[in-house]
Amino acid sequence: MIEFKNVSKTYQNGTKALNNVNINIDKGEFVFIVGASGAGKSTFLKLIMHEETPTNGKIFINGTNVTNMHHRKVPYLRRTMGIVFQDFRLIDKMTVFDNVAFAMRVIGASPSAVKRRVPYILGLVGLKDKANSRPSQLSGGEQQRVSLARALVNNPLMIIADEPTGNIDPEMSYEIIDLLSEINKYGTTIIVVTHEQNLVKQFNRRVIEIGNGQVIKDSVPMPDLDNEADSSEGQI
Amino acid sequence: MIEFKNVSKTYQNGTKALNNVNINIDKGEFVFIVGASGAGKSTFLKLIMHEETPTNGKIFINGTNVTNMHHRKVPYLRRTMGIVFQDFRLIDKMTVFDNVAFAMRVIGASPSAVKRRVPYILGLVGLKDKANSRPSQLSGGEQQRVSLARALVNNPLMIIADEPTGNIDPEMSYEIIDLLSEINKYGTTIIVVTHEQNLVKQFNRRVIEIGNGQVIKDSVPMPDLDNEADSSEGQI
Amino acid sequence: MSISGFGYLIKEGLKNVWNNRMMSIASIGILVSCLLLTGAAALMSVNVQQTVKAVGESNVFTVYLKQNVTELQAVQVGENLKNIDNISSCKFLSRDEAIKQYKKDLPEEIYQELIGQGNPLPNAFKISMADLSKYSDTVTKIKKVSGVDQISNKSDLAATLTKLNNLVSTAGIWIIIILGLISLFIISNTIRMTMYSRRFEISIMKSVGATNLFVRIPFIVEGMVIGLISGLISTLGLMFVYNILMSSISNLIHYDAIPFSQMSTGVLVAFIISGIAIGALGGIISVGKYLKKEGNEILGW
Amino acid sequence: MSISGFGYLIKEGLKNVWNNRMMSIASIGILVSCLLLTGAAALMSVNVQQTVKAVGESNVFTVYLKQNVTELQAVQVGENLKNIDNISSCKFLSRDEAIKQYKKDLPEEIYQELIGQGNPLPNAFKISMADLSKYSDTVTKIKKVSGVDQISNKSDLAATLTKLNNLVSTAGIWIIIILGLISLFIISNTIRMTMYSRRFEISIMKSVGATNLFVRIPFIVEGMVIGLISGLISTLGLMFVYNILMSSISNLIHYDAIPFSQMSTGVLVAFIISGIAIGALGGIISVGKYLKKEGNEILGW
Ligand SMILES: Nc1ncnc2c1ncn2[C@@H]1O[C@H](COP(=O)(O)OP(=O)(O)OP(=O)(O)O)[C@@H](O)[C@H]1O
Ligand SMILES: Nc1ncnc2c1ncn2[C@@H]1O[C@H](COP(=O)(O)OP(=O)(O)OP(=O)(O)O)[C@@H](O)[C@H]1O
Ligand SMILES: [Mg+2]
Ligand SMILES: [Mg+2]
Repeated sequence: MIEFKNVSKTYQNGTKALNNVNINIDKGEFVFIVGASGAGKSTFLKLIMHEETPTNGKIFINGTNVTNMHHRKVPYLRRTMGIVFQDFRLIDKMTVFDNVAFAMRVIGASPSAVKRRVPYILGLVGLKDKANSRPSQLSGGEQQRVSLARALVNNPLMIIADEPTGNIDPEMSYEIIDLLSEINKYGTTIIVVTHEQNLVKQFNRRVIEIGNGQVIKDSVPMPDLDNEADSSEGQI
Repeated sequence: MIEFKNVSKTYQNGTKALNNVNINIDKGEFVFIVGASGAGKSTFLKLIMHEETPTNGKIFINGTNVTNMHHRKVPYLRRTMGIVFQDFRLIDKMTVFDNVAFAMRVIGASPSAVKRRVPYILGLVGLKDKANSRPSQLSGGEQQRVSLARALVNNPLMIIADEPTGNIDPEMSYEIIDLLSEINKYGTTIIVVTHEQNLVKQFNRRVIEIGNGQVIKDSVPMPDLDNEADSSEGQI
Repeated sequence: MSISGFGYLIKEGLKNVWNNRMMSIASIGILVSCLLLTGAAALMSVNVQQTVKAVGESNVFTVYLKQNVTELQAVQVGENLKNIDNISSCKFLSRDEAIKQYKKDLPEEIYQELIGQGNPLPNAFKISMADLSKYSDTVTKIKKVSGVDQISNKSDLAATLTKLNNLVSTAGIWIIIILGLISLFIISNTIRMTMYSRRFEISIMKSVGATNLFVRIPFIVEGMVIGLISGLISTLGLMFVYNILMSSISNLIHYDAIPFSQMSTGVLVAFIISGIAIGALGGIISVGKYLKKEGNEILGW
Repeated sequence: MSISGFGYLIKEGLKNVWNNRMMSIASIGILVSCLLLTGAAALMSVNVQQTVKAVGESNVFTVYLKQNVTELQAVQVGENLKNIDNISSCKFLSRDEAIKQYKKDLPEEIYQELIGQGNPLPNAFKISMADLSKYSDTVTKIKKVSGVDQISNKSDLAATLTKLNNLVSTAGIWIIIILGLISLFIISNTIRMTMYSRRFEISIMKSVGATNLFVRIPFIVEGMVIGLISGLISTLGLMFVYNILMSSISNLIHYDAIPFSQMSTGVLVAFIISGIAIGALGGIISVGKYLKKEGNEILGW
């Protein structure tokens, strides 16, 4: 599903964010990405969603080489992904409802489908009664959950979440990862960047650790517990 | 130092964020504020820094009633506080250095003092080599640490940090709270909003839990361990 | 794109006008100012040109007949003159009437001597030409008519008026072009600013997988609505300014301005079309700049 | 505030011009356009007024002397006329010369009869008045001079020219006022936009404990620098436009425009002062709007 071949990324100011990274994530996997602050986790995700392009190496998504994809094709690539951004990226001129609905409208969903699905998804992340608020009228955790709702709303092939629980209390964080696990059961690939060790421990999943721009650990889930049934095909 | 008397806050759209809150924080205390997402933690901090004014009740800071403070006096109130914002609030047109230096210049620090202190503080939060980057060129955790550096730079009477470790890995999070503990030893009042239970457990401090706009728990630190010497005078 | 999707984008554009009302008002204000300036220049130019043309047409030459031509014979001469094209009017002026013209300029006693038998002037025709630039051609033709002695030498005035007319037309066109360019410049800078302040919005939309068209349409609709509103306001504003200006000019000198009502439809159509076109163009061009950029790049300086 | 602090704020303002260069360029573009418009209107008005005044001054009246006044006696009359104030020039015109004026308008044979002994015209003086609006007063005085018979009746022209002069002055002032207002309107809207796009910056500065003054100074400095640059560019631009315009007008009709160099200092000073003033004012007013707001409020619509 996602394949990085010797990918390096050096930003314009000379910062080496990723250095010869090889990663293979299969369809239906659930992967935690961990690593210190500034290790290159967000850069990894930005390369997947084609927000940045690699300085070196090749990236394949769904079997297509997206390394130098034409910018007109990028929107269609992104529509296969639901993305939770570390900085939320909510449009403050739109209500919470519209922020989420926007992602549906982009793919041409009918107004009736929007009306049905958006409240349902907002309910899943516990924001049913904030539908008419503006993002600036929400707490940090609430904003983060709007971003999550937007990522979920289109039932994408893969969900990419950058610290989706950074501003959320432990109970709700657990619920959110649990929700993603549920979704994963139906075959959606899930990639979650997090720095919350408790969560990583609670969910027995593949963990890729990035340090200093390189993959320094890639551990398959331990083959025990009840997770076995839906565990992903761990790879190294 | 900080006294909330029957404080309630209802936002313009009718959201009741705080409801009859009474809190007393003494000079030199170290307090964790915990609570679910949307509980009212950030609102509590915004009331302290006079970014919002209470709908009801009175707020005293350093013995002064700031409830209806004249807007010209607010800057001087804020200069007694170092604030880490949940949304960082960095000026993207300034470099990291200037973002931190700005807080010093505001209080009229000399250029030489700025030149000496800013790199030192950036070193404390591990960002020495990012001094010339723009905030938009930093990772989430790095941005958060710039916000922290800015809060520390003026040696304020109190430090108010809203989820200062939300985007930072556990090791560094520990270091940051440890750093705040160190600063606390010299008499600086510290208020940290966090949802990371591990941290709260590791540091044996007063914990105020806010739920649904009310104080639902206020626990003094347990009188054991080596923290005793510098523990604050817990109050209920 | 489905019809409902298209409807949504248009609705979105309309909403944007209201959501960004601070910016909308500022944009409308600037657009109205520019349209007013250009429109006022155009109307002025039309008025001045018409005036110059009127002055040119009312310019009357005197065709002197030979001393021996009687008033009766003069009728035939008049017919011949009228047949010359470019002569737009031709009126007989008897020597008795002619001398009266000098009354003002001459001392009374002298004037008294000159009227009646002492009158040294011949019979004449007052003629005017449709097109002053053909002055010399026409004079040649007039001189060929039998019975004509001379024609008053006003070729200087003719030339000056022709030049003036050209000057006014040229200057009018230039002023309109220059004001138009300045307006376009101001407007494009304004659009740049508006878009600059909304670059995050654009980048977020793209993050979520919106195609360029999807991002653009609401901006274009927004621009067109702002243009439409500006066009309407400008028409009213111009009417107001024009009427005040013309009535105050009429107070000072005798001048019949072209009434606004005569031009209102033209102005309205021109303003609305150019308003909408500018708005749409603004939406198209300026968004484009941010469409190729991604995420952080948009912040780049 | 310490001196170093003040220096920092000024430096910051200068840096802002560069850091926000997209906005700065747009603002300068708009400000230059507006200054150019107003400046061009002012120069035009000055030119037209001078022309009208020149026409008025060159306007010559004929003071006819009594038939019995000899050329010798006329010298004394001339002295008396010159003593009347408001008469700016006074030139003797003998009856022989006078009749020549009619040569153009009269058929040749008639003219030949009139020169020499047949000349019905008296000796006269060509005078001109400094201020046409005092026409009737002056005429009364002239008529009191002994030897004077009549004065050519040109009060209509006098009145028209006076009116025209007033009209041009009034219109000029109005055009400048209107263009000035439009410019101010455009500029204030522009500033609004600029500030709107920087409201976060302002709110963050306040979060950190900056006083209003501290937030404002860099914005004011920035505004002033933009104003200064705009003033300089506008002066050059106006010089360029003016010279082109005037030389093309001079090509069409004979017209001596006031050379730009004669007004350049005035224009430069006026432009720089108004540029800086507008910039500073922009900085002051518009920041103020956001200074009283806090955090999220700033986002409010
Ligand atoms: N646009 C950019 N320009 C220059 N350098 C950048 C840019 N974005 C990120 N970097 C740098 O690249 C490195 C990796 O950044 P990245 O955002 O991938 O880290 P991260 O692993 O997501 O960290 P965090 O957990 O703090 O979010 C960091 O050193 C960062 O400063
Ligand atoms: N500007 C605002 N206008 C209206 N409602 C607001 C505003 N800011 C916050 N709220 C609401 O007030 C409640 C408390 O918000 P607050 O930001 O204090 O929560 P919090 O405890 O900081 O949550 P989190 O941990 O998610 O940051 C929330 O329900 C939020 O939606
Ligand atoms: Mg990151
Ligand atoms: Mg909060």
